[in-house]
This record gives sequence, C-alpha cells and structure tokens, in this order.
Amino acid sequence: MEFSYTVAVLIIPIVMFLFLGIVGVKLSKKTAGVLGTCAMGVTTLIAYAAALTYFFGTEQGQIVDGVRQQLEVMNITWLEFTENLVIKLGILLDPISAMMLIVITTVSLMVHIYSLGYMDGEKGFQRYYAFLSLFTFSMLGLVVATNIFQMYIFWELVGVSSYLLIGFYYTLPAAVSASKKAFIVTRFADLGFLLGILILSFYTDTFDFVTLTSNPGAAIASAGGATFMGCSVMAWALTLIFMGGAGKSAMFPLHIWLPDAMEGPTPVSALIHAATMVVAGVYLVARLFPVYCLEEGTMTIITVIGCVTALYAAAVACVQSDIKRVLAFSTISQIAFMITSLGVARPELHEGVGYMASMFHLFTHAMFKALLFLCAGAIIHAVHSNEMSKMGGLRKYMPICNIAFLIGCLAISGIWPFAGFFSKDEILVAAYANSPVWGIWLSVVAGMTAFYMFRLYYKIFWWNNPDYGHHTPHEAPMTMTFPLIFLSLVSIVAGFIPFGDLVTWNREGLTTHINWGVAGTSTVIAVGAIILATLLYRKENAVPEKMADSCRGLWTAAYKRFYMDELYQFITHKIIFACISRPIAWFDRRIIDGTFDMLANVTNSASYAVRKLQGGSIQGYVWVYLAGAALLAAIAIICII
Amino acid sequence: MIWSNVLIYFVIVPLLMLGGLALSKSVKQVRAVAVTGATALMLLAAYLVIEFLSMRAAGDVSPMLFTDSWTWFEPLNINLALGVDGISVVMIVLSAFIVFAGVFASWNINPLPKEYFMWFCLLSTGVFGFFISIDMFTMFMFYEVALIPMYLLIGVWGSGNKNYSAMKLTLMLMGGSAFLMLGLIGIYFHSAPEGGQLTMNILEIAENNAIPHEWQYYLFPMTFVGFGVLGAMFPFHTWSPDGHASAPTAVSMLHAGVLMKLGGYGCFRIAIYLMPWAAGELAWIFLLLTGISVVYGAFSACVQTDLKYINAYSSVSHCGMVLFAILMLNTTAMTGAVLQMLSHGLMTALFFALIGMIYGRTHTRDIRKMGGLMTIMPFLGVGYVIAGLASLGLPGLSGFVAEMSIFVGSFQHADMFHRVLTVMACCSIVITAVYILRVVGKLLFGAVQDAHHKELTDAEWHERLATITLIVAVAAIGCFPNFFSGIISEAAEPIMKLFA
Amino acid sequence: MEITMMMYLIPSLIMFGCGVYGFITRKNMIAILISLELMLNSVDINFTVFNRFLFPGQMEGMFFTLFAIGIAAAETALAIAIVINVFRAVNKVDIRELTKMKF
Amino acid sequence: MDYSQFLMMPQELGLLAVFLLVFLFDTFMPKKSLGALPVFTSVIFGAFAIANYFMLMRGTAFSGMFESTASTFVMKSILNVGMLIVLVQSIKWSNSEFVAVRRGEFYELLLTTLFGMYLMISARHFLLFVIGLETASLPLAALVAFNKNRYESHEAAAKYMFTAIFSSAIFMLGLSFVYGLTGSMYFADIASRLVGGSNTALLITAIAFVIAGVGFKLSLVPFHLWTADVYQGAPTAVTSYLSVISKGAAAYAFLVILVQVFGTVYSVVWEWMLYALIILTITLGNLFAIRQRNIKRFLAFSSISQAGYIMLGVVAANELGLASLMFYVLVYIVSNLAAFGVVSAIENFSGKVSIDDYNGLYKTNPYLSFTMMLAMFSLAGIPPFAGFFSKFFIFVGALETGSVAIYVLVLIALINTIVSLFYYLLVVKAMFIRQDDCIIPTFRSACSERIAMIACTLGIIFIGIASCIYTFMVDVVNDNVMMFGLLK
Repeated sequence: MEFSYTVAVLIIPIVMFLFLGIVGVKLSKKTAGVLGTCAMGVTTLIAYAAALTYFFGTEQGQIVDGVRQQLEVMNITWLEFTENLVIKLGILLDPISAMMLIVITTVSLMVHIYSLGYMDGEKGFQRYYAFLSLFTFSMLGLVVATNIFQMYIFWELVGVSSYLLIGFYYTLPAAVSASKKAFIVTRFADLGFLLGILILSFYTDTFDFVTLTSNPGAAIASAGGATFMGCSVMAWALTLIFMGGAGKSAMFPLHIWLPDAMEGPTPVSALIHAATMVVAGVYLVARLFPVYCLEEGTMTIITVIGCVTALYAAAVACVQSDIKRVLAFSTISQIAFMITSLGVARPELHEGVGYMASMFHLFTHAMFKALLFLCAGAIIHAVHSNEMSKMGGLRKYMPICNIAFLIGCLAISGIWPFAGFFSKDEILVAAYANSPVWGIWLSVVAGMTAFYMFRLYYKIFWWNNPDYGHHTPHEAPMTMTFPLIFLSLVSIVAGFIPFGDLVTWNREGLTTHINWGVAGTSTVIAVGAIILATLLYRKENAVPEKMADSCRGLWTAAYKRFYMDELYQFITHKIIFACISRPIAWFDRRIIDGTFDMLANVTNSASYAVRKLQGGSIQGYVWVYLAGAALLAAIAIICII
Repeated sequence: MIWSNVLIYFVIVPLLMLGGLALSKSVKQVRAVAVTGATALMLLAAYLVIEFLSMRAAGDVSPMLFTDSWTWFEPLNINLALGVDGISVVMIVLSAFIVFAGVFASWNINPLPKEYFMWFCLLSTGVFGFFISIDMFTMFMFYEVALIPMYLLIGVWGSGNKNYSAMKLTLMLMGGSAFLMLGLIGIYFHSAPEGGQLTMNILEIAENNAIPHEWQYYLFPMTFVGFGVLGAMFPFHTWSPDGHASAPTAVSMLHAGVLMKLGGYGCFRIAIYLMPWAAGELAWIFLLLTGISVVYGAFSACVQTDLKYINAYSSVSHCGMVLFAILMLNTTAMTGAVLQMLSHGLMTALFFALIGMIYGRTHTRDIRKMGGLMTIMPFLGVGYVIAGLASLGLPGLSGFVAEMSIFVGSFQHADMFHRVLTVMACCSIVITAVYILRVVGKLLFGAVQDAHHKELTDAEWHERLATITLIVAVAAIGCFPNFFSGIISEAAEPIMKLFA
Repeated sequence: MEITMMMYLIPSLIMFGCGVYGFITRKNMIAILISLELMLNSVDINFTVFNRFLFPGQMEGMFFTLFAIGIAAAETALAIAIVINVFRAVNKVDIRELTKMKF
Repeated sequence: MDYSQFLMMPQELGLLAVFLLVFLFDTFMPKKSLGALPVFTSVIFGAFAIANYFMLMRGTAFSGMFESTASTFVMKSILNVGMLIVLVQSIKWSNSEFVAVRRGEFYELLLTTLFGMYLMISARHFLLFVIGLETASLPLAALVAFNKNRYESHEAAAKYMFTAIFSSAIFMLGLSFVYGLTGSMYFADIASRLVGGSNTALLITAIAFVIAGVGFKLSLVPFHLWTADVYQGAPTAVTSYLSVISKGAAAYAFLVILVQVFGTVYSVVWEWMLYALIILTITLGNLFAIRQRNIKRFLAFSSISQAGYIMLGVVAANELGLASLMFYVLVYIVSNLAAFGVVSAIENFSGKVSIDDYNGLYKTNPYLSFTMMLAMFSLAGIPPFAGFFSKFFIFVGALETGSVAIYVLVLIALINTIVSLFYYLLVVKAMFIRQDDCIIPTFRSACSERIAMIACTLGIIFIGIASCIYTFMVDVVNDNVMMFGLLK
C-alpha cells in the first residue's frame, strides 16, 4: 500500500497555521474557525485512512512473519551534520505512530469543533485556530518522526505551541507566567533530552529509530563499555532522554508546569495537556523501548519515578478545589501509570504486556481525559468559574454534560465496561508481573483515582445547589456537546479494541486476556472508593471538612502540592537569579568592565601625575634634558660594560 | 581587468552610494540613494550566490572562487586579492540583508540623515571589503574601516550615555585590532619558508604552511584575541552592552548583525586557517573563555532590565557560541558556527530593529516600565516574539539549526574535555529561554503599564519592510538549513581536514 | 713638567660643568647666556685639544672650533635679541618669570 | 678648488635662488606691491618644487662632506611639499595687520631654515651637519618670537632659544668625544674607525649626547619639554612649520647619523637606547596629550608621540624602515598640516585655540570640521586614510628585524595607538558630537587656506591608497642600499 499521501496530515495543518497566522486577522472569526475545523477534518480523515490501512490492510509486505513492518513512508534529508548523523524529516508508520495519528487527529478535531462554541467571541479567535493548527502539525510530526532528532524538533515545536496556547490570554499575568513556567520547565527537561541525543548519537553514530531499535544490542554495545561517573554512558544517555520525556509528561519533579498550564483555554488543556502533548514522554520511551529494556537501571528509574508521580499526583488531586487542577493532577497521575507500565515492562514478562498496556492506556486516557476536560470546559463556560465552591447541583442544568462527565469518571476509575477498565487492568497485570510492590502501589493509586474523580463529580453535579443568580447555568451549544457525546461513546467502547493484536513492543500479535484476579481486585477497590466518595460528597455535609481538619497539616501540604512550586520558586529566584545571575551581572559591570574602566582611569591619572615634568621653567626643562642624557649614557654604560 | 570581477562591486556600490549621498540635497534623495544602493547590494548578493552555486555545480573545486589579484604595494607583496568560498558568500548575503533592513530601520533618522547614511555606507564598505578579501592587509584595512564609523554613529545619533559608550567601544575594538596588526605582520614575516617570497595572501600562506611553531604560539593568541574582541569574547566583551545600549537602531543592527561577525570570521579565516598547529595546541584556553562567554552572557542577560542590555548580553552568549564552535575544529561545528553567525546576525538585527522601533515610540527601554505592548502594537509584538523564539532556538527558525550543528559537531570531539564544555554550552539554551521569555512576558504580555502607551501606533510600512525582510531570512535558514549548511560545510571541510 | 692632554680636558670639563650649573641656578638671563657661552667654549677647547694631542697631522678639530665659535656668536646674538624682547614685554630679565605656559 | 662640485647640490642652489628672489622682491619692490609677496613666494617656491623634480643628482661633493642620493633627494622633495603647503597656508596670516610689515623676514627666515635642513639631510660630515642644524634652528627662534604683540611668543622664543643652545652645547660635547675617539668628522671615517668595537664609556656617552642633540630637534622624550610651550606660543604658521618640516628633516638626519656613523655599534649600544626613548616618547607624549585643552599644545604632544612612531623607522635600521620613515614623514606632513590649516583658519578668524571652543563646530563649519576629522583619523592611523598605511608600513619596517624585543616594542607602540586614538577622538567628539551652540560662527576661510586644506585632504585620502608613492620610496631607498652596509 502506498502511504505517501500521509504527508498531507502534516502539510494541511502547517499551511493552515501559516494561512491563519498571516491573513487570519483579515478573515471573519467564523470563517477562520470553520476553515480551521474543516482542514482538521480533512486531516483527520487522511490520518484515519492511513492508520486503518496500516492496521488492517492486507497488502504484501505490511506484515512479515506476523510482524508488522515499520514503514518509512518518506524520509527527506533536512540537515546533514556528518555523513551518518543526518536529520531527516520523514514519516514512520508503525503501530504506535498509527495509533497516535488516530488519537491526535480525533481529539484535535473534537477540540476544533468544541472551540467553535467555547471560544466564540474571544479576542484573537483566528490566532487561536492558527495555534491549534500549529500544535496539531507539531504533534503529528512528533509521532511520525523517523529519527530522534526529528522528534526533538517537533518536541520543541509542541513546546512552543503549548507556550503560545497557555499564554493565549496574554493580558492575564497568571496566564503569562504559567506559559513561561511551562516552557522553561520543559525546556530544562529538553536539555536532558538533547544531551541524551548527543551522547546516544556520539556512540551509535545514528539518529534513526529503525536502526537503533532493530538492533538494540548493537546500539548499547557501541559505547564499548564506556562509563561516566560510574554508570555506563548508555544508561546516562537513556536516562537523559527520559528526562526530556519526563519533563513533557510532567513526571515528578518536573511536573510543576502542568497544573499552572490550566490557565490556558480549556479546550487547549483537553488537547495538549491531557490527551496528546503530555503523553509525548510516554511515546518517546515507547519509541526507544527495545533499547531501554536493555538498560535495567534506567528502567528502574523510570518505574520509580512513575510510581512516585502517580501517588503524589493522586494525593494532591484529592484535595484541590479548582476543577481543572484536579483534572491536571489526575492527568499527571494517569500518565505516571503509563510510564510505570513501560518501566515494568520486560519482553519476557507476559510477552511485554506492559508496553501494550501503556499504549492502550494512552489511547483510552486520551479519549476520556479529553472528554473530562471538555466537560469541565462546558461547566466553566456555564458557571464562569473554575472553583468547585461556585458549583454544585449542576446535573439539573446540564444533563448531557453530567452524563458525559460521569462516563469519563467511570472510565478513569476503571469500571467495566468503560475503556479505562481494560487498559488499567493490563497495566496492573504488568506491574504485578514485575514486582508485587509496584502492583500494590498502583492498585492503591487506582483507588485514589476513583475517589478523587468522584469527589470531583459529586462536588460539581451534586453536593449543594448554590444560587446562580441571574445567569443560570445552561447546557452548552451543539458545537460543544457534540464532541462530548462523541468522546463519551469512544470512552465506552474503546476498551473492546483488540489492542494486543495491534500494538506490541515487537509488533507481533499478542493475545490478551483479562486477568480476573487483578481486575477483580482493582474493580473492588475502585467501587469502594466510589462509594466512599458518594458517602462523603453526594450531599453537602461537614464530614469532609472535619476530615481535613483532623489532618490539617497533611491536607494543607497536599493542597499546596507539597510545596513543590515554592521549592522551584526558591531555586529559581533565590539561587539562580539571586546567587548566580545577579553576582555575574555585578561581576561583569564591576570587575570586568571595571578593569577596563580602570585602565582608562589609570592612564588618565598617570597623565595628571606626569604633568609636573613640564613645570614651565626653562631650567627645569634643562634639568630633565640633562638628566635624560646622563641617564641614557649611565644606564648604557652600566649595562654594556 | 578589475571591473570584470563581481566581488569588487560589493565595495564599489557602497562607495558610489557614499558619493551619491554626498551629492544629495534633501532627505528624499538621501533615502532614494540609500534604498537604491541597498537593493543593488541585495541583487548583487543574489547574483553572487547563483554564480557561485553554478560554478560549484559545474565542478569547480578550487578553495576560493572569483579569485583575482592585483598588485597594490609591490614591496610588501600586498595585493588587492579577492576571492570567496561558501563561508564568505553566506556572510556577504547576510550583510546585504542587514544593510537592506538597516536602511529601512533608519528611515526617519534625525538629525543629519545624510551624514548618517554616509557613515553607514562607509561601514558597509568595510564589511563587504572584509568578506571579499583574501589578502591580510586588505582584510585588516577593511576591518578597521568598518570599525571607526561606529564611533560617530553612536556618538552623534546614539542615546543615553553615548559618549562614554562610543569611546569605550571604539577603544576596545581598536585595542583588539592593535594586537591583530602585530599578529598579521608577524604572520607576514613567516609566511614563506626561508628564502621564499613573503606574502599577505591567505591562500598562499596556508599553502606554504611555513609559520614556525614557536611563532604560532604567540601569533595565534594575538590574532585570535584581536578578532575575538570584536566577537565579544569573554572577558573582552564589555564594550558590547554599553555600545549597543547607546547605539541607534540600525547601528546596533549592523554592529551586532554584521560587524561582530567579522570577529568570528576573522578568527576562523586567519587565526585557525593559517596557524592550525597553534589552534590545536591552544584551543583549550579559548574554548574555556568562549565556553564561559556562552553561559555567562546568558546568565547576565537574565537580570538586566534594559532591553538593549539584555540583547547585548544575549549576543555575548550567542557570539561566544560562534567562537566556541570554531575552536572545536571540525566541519560540523564549523558549519554550525557560520550558521550561528548568520542566524545571530539576522535575529539580533531583528531584535535591535524592533527594540529601536519600540523605543522610538515609548521612549524607554526599561522593561519594568512597559507591558502589554502586544495589544497596542501587535505587529511589533509578533515580530519580537518571533525574534525571541529564534533566539531561544525554536526549530523552523535559524537559531535551532545553528545551535544543533554546533552541539552535535562539538560533541563529536573525541576528547572528554571538549564534550564536557559542550554540555556546559548546551545549558545556555535553558537560560536563553529564561531571559527571552522574561522579556517577552514583561514587555509584550500582561496589562498595559503606562496609560500613555495606549495611544501609540503600530509599525509603519518601512518598519514592516525591515522586520519582514529579516523574519523571512530567519525562517528561510530555519526551514531549509541544508542548502546553507551545504555551502558552508563544503568550504569548511577542506580546512578542517587540517585537524583530522 | 710635561703638559698632558688631561690638563686641558679637565679644566674644560669643569668649565662645562660650571656652565651647566650656572644655567640651572642663575636667574638672570644674561648670566645664563654667559653660562651657555662657557659650555660652548669648553667644547671648543675639547676639539682643539683632541686635535693638538691626538691627531696632530690634520686640522679638522681646529676648523670645527672656528665654526663653532662663529655659531656660538650667532646664537648669542639671537639670544640677546630675544632677551631684549622679553625685557620689553615684562620689564624683567628673570628667567623664572617665563613659566606662564606649562603642563 | 673645483667649483663644479656645487652642481652636486642643485636643490640647495635652487632654494638659495628662491631665497634671493624673495629677498630682492622684498627689498626692492615698492611698498604697495609688497602685499603680493606671500603669493609671489608661494608661486616661485612652487615652481622650484616642481623644477626640483628634475634635479636628481647622485654623488658626493667637498670630498665627501656632502652627499646627494636618491633618498636625500626624495626627502628634500617631501620637505618641499610641506613647505609649499605651509607657505600657501600662511598667505592670509602674513598679510594680516600686525604681520604685514615684517612678512618679508618671515619668508626669508623660513627659507633659510629649510636650507639648513637640506644641509642636515645631505651632510656627511659633522661640521656641515652642525652648520645645517644651527641654520635650521636659529632662524626658527626668531620666527617663534615673530608675534611681537603676544607675550607667549616671547616666552616661547626664550624657551626655544635657551634650550636649543644648551642642546647644541651638549651635542657638540658629544661630537668632541667622537672626534677624540676617531680623529675625524667624516661620517664614513668615523664609522670605519669605530669598527674595532671600541664601545668604551666615552663612546657611549658620546652617542647618548648625540642622540640627545638630535632628539631635541625631533622632540623625543625627555628632550622634548620645549615643544609644547613653543608650539603654543609661536604663531600658528610657524608652529605648523616647526611641527612637520623640522621634524621630518631631523628624523632623516638622525637615521643617517645613527646608521652611517654608529652602525657598527647598533645592537650593542644605541638600539636599546632608542627602545627606551621610543617607549618614553610615545607613552609620555600620549599621556600629556590626553589632558590638553589648547589645540596647539595638544597637537604638540601629539607630534611628540608621532615622533616616537617615526623613530620606529630609525630603530628598524633597514631599507624598509627608511622608506617607511620617509613615507611616514610625508603622511605626517599632510595630516598635521591639515590639522594646523584648520586651527590657523579658525585662529585667524576668531582667535580661538581651545578644543572646547570647537564644540559643535560641525554645525557652523562643516567643511573645516570634516578636514579636521580626516586629519585626526589620519594621525590616529585609521584606514583608509594615509596615516593607517604609514603606521602599518613603519611597523612592518620595524618588525622586519624580527627580534622578539622589537615585537614587544611594537606592541607597546600599538597599545599606545589606542591612547592616541582616544585623544584624537576627543577632538572629533567636540566637533561632531557635542551639541552645544558653537561659539565660532560660520565663516568662509580664505582662498589660500582652502587651497592648502584641500591639498592636505587629498593627500590624506590618496597618499596611502595610491600605492605608487610608497613603492617609489622603497625603490628609491633600494637605490641606496649601501647605506645600511654597516649593519650587515
């Protein structure tokens, strides 16, 4: 099958971006929005065609010996560093990239449609659609990357799109600082990514994914056992690359940007900070999975970070009061699940089910988390606030939204038959297979997930019935409800996709079967947590407040996200700005510049010092003359004779 | 015949402009002459690129093309020797672009527009002359020709503490060129083996490769530092912040955009090319210094509050990267260095142009006193954001390809020391992001700080033209880097083979 | 007693020294001119003495002396003229008055 | 005696003829036509300077006391160029109220001193040299005192006179030692008798005194102290003459004496002395110049430091050095005279001589400012003006000797160029950058002044770029290779 048409999924959005960016202000808002959405629709169709043909096509060469082939649809040289180190721009079709094509285009299209309603009347509407196109372009470019440097390029581009979209309301200081924070934190992580690439390419002399992953042993061996600070350089390289992924995927301790990123428009949060960009880290590790699994140490780091993040984010999510914050921490926690799943995956454990589970969860999570965010957007749209305290009893006003949100919550909590159940089950299976510690840990976090999601749900839709005054909340317009309905349906059915057949680490088919032991346990936990949440939050009561009071310290710490932001604030302002930048600036002005000024001053004062030589008296002049001649002679005599 | 060489016109056109300006009577005529000249230079540059590429495509593999030589000072074997390779070609194109944009950026210069453009032309003459020469004397002459107009351009048309800044800039740069002159004469006297004909021609000197090692040991630092001062090498960079802060818009553009490139280009073309042995031996010292520049400039920029200071320190950082890469002595890094020169030239010119335009409206450059300008002047705001993104290395704009070439190239070095320094230099990309976003956040975003700013207008047509020219150039390099890097690496490769 | 060259040279040097001393210490410009004359004359003595004792076969030193005397006379004449000029301007011949231009 | 020997000195004879013509014109022409004297002098001197071009003679006269070679010829021609410019420049001044009655003397004295310098250049015997030296310096004292109405003029003359006599006493004392050591006053004889390597204390003292004597004319530190006061006090026309012509002649003579007489003890004795003097001269000249507010005094110190650079050509002691020295002198003449042209034009018009008075000059007198700026740039050695080339070549000449010491010396000189650039730029800054209202109103300088300034400006722009001039000088020096025979 000829896949070269796939290139259109990149071209259409970038053209759209340039078009809307340059002449957008001349168009009416409606035209711009519709144009952008239509373009996205076409992109989506093409992406679906490509992905579905890839998965289900029966052409010769797509599957050889049961292994799905990686297809390099195109690969053009973009920049040659050396003979082998070449940045190419291309499209690599393989199971995960095909899957990502679907995820990205689906969510993006939904967000495009949704935004027609949500962003209606906003200043800079055209700009918004331009940025959405840019983001879609970058994200698609990222997932289809044929080499790690292409990925890095698009990695940076999604970073900047994210920056631009978070800072969309650029007159609000909070949005500006959130966007800045997001960019800088991820940039810091990208530094690790870049260094990782440098090290990796230095030893393996290639950027190409296919070359790297088809023979991972050779890649590792190319370092020749070189070590740096006691660890093998390959472990360094892979860990640093993972650092890039961790930054993008908001892993602890690089997660701090994500909650703040909620300052952006809610559809943007749904698209970028829930469904697509934030899973780039997971995708990155998955992309290099064959190499990663040869470095045990790095895998352990990944697992530990994933687990810590999962627990941390879940804990914080339990006490947040801003609905988007809750969803943000929930996102962090869920991505940590995926990361952990990759970390615990080993080819020999259940045929590497962790890998598949991670990708599966990525897929389902994208759908239900986008759903949740879009619902949250509809709610915010209706209530004009992010705070839970301003909400309550909304089920009466917004029935569609209520159901959609409930479906999302059930999906994320892992209740059969919703999508989350299947993917989370596989993750837990993988975790238990690696070590019960991780398994139990993740089960607990899964329980917490169910709890805070239902806390959120009840707080919004039940709890109390505040006085909404003269603007009663009402159901969102059709453009906004349609995506909710669509995504709800997907969240319900996505679990039944035979993922094991499609996406596995070695691209061979994998027979999955529900491990009822694990699944049962986790379902019980989830249901328990939901019941707990129901008891606590269904109706307004004082129990939750009392509970919070009983452990006020912990509660406050969790509410303040365990002071991570303060820590960063301290490091950036007190250490980097106050202890490095300012002293350097001072040093530059006073010492370095001062030295040159001093040279000038010394010359000047020397000029004053010598003026006495010319005292104006003839006899003085003669003295100097005579002394000069005599000294000249005397010194010469002493030196020579 | 001298007129049959296309290169000489790069000097003749600015000189004709100079004459035309001297004769022109009104501001309109001055502008007309300036625009005509700048356009002619652009066309010439385009013609040169096409000719150059077609000659290369036809299989001409000589190190320099369009070479010609006319005896000038016969006793010292000084020739007016011209020639370009890929590196000079791209530098010429860069200069043409910036001169073009500079003319439009200084459209409303006041007072004395005629004199202003005359100095401007003299400066351009020096710059182009430097890039087309392959004779050390001629190069040096043009180098100084390019430096001295800065004094008056800053002194007369500048702002702030301009007397001090102009004097400091001139003296420090001339200080550098003092060392340089000694180095060049030293090279001249060792340019040929015992008894051979001494020469100033770079190609011949390189071919002779006769400079004794013990002399290289002294001459290399002299020439490198001499050019390095102009390349804002730590610790000789302090002219840059003050100078740029005081200079008028187009002068900052030209200075940061082109003049500072003379430093990097000279370091490469003279210090490294002619004294490969010493370059290999002594590179580590300068690598340390330039490595420091890279990080140091970036950190300093983080806490500045004056827009031009921020940019000046950012230039220290970026230009440090150029020298850093040159010293890595391999083709990839060298290609990156030249790309970085291109990229830095364009984006800093863009920055300074925009800063000048903003300053012309708000009459302040203190970022604490401005804010929310994006709503007031969206065009300038968007331009600034693009410049900022280019500066912090966004793919698709020029900064990225340059920096990546440098990092990848530098990291290919077999020596651990070099790789550790590379890692250090890489850190600058984060710090760059910090200060760029800090400025963008404070300057363009947020609420409008000063009510008076609300009445300000967006860019006028000539400002738009200048900005768009530069943005297009930045994006062109960023999107199609292989074209540029191909030209450059082709030129750099034979030279870097000396170090293999 | 044999008269050696040194017996001329030493007084000549003393004369020169006196001239220098006088130049530096005198206030009166005329006195200074006299000191200068002393110095020039000592040089003349040197030339004649060297010629007479060391190179008796030729007359170069003598001729030089003659010319030097002439030059000295011209110098003195001019100097006197200038001193008079100065005197007219400031009514003094004190050399220490002439320090208006300095540094 | 063979009177045809006088034909060996056509330039001197020509100059003498010019002098006589001027003298006769001054003495016998009716009073009312004397106003034409300055123009007359300029014209016939110009004619002489052109005719001079065909007067090249090679050979010696008076049994070797006088030598005419291509390089002496060129050096004299260079002086002629300067002299002509000075003459043209001074036309307006010499027709001014106070000077008019004595202008004849002015030109006669000027021509006499030039004659003395010719002799200095061509002398190959110390007697002739001393005569030349004194002929060059005594009339200058009278010229310095020329402005009878100004006190400064008297003070300057007294300072010049007394120090000059003192200096020549020292010089002649040195010569007497040399005579005592070698028994001859012929350059060639002295050199051949010094070959024995007799670097005794007496010889060293003698050399030191000789250097002091000639260094006085060149105003090398520490023998320079008269310079600034005299430049300041003398009439500007005289100052400009003093600063360029007499310095040029002295520089050449200095080189001839050191190389031809003491060439054998070059590296042993006087190389190091010159190092010290050059460093002192350049540095102190610069240091003093930084502070000056009086433009003439400022130019005095600048000329001191320029003398230091000229000395680099002497210490080089090779063909390239000599050629560069001559070239430097030529460039220095046009650059400095351009500056003095502006200074005197302004002084003649307004009497202002302070740099502060030049503030904002560009607004009122753009052409004068432009000329001044070119002069400053050329003096500072900024391309593409002639000063850059002359500096470069003199450094090349010096470095051709190739020792490490000379590299250090040149480095010090180069670092000093930065200081000098600073103060030259101060003048430029005053004229162009200072926005104060200029106290010198717009005026039109006299035609003669403009001619001189245009000539200088053209010189500044083209002498360097037109490579034929420097090439010609190198050829001329190579014509006379034997000069440096003692050093090889």
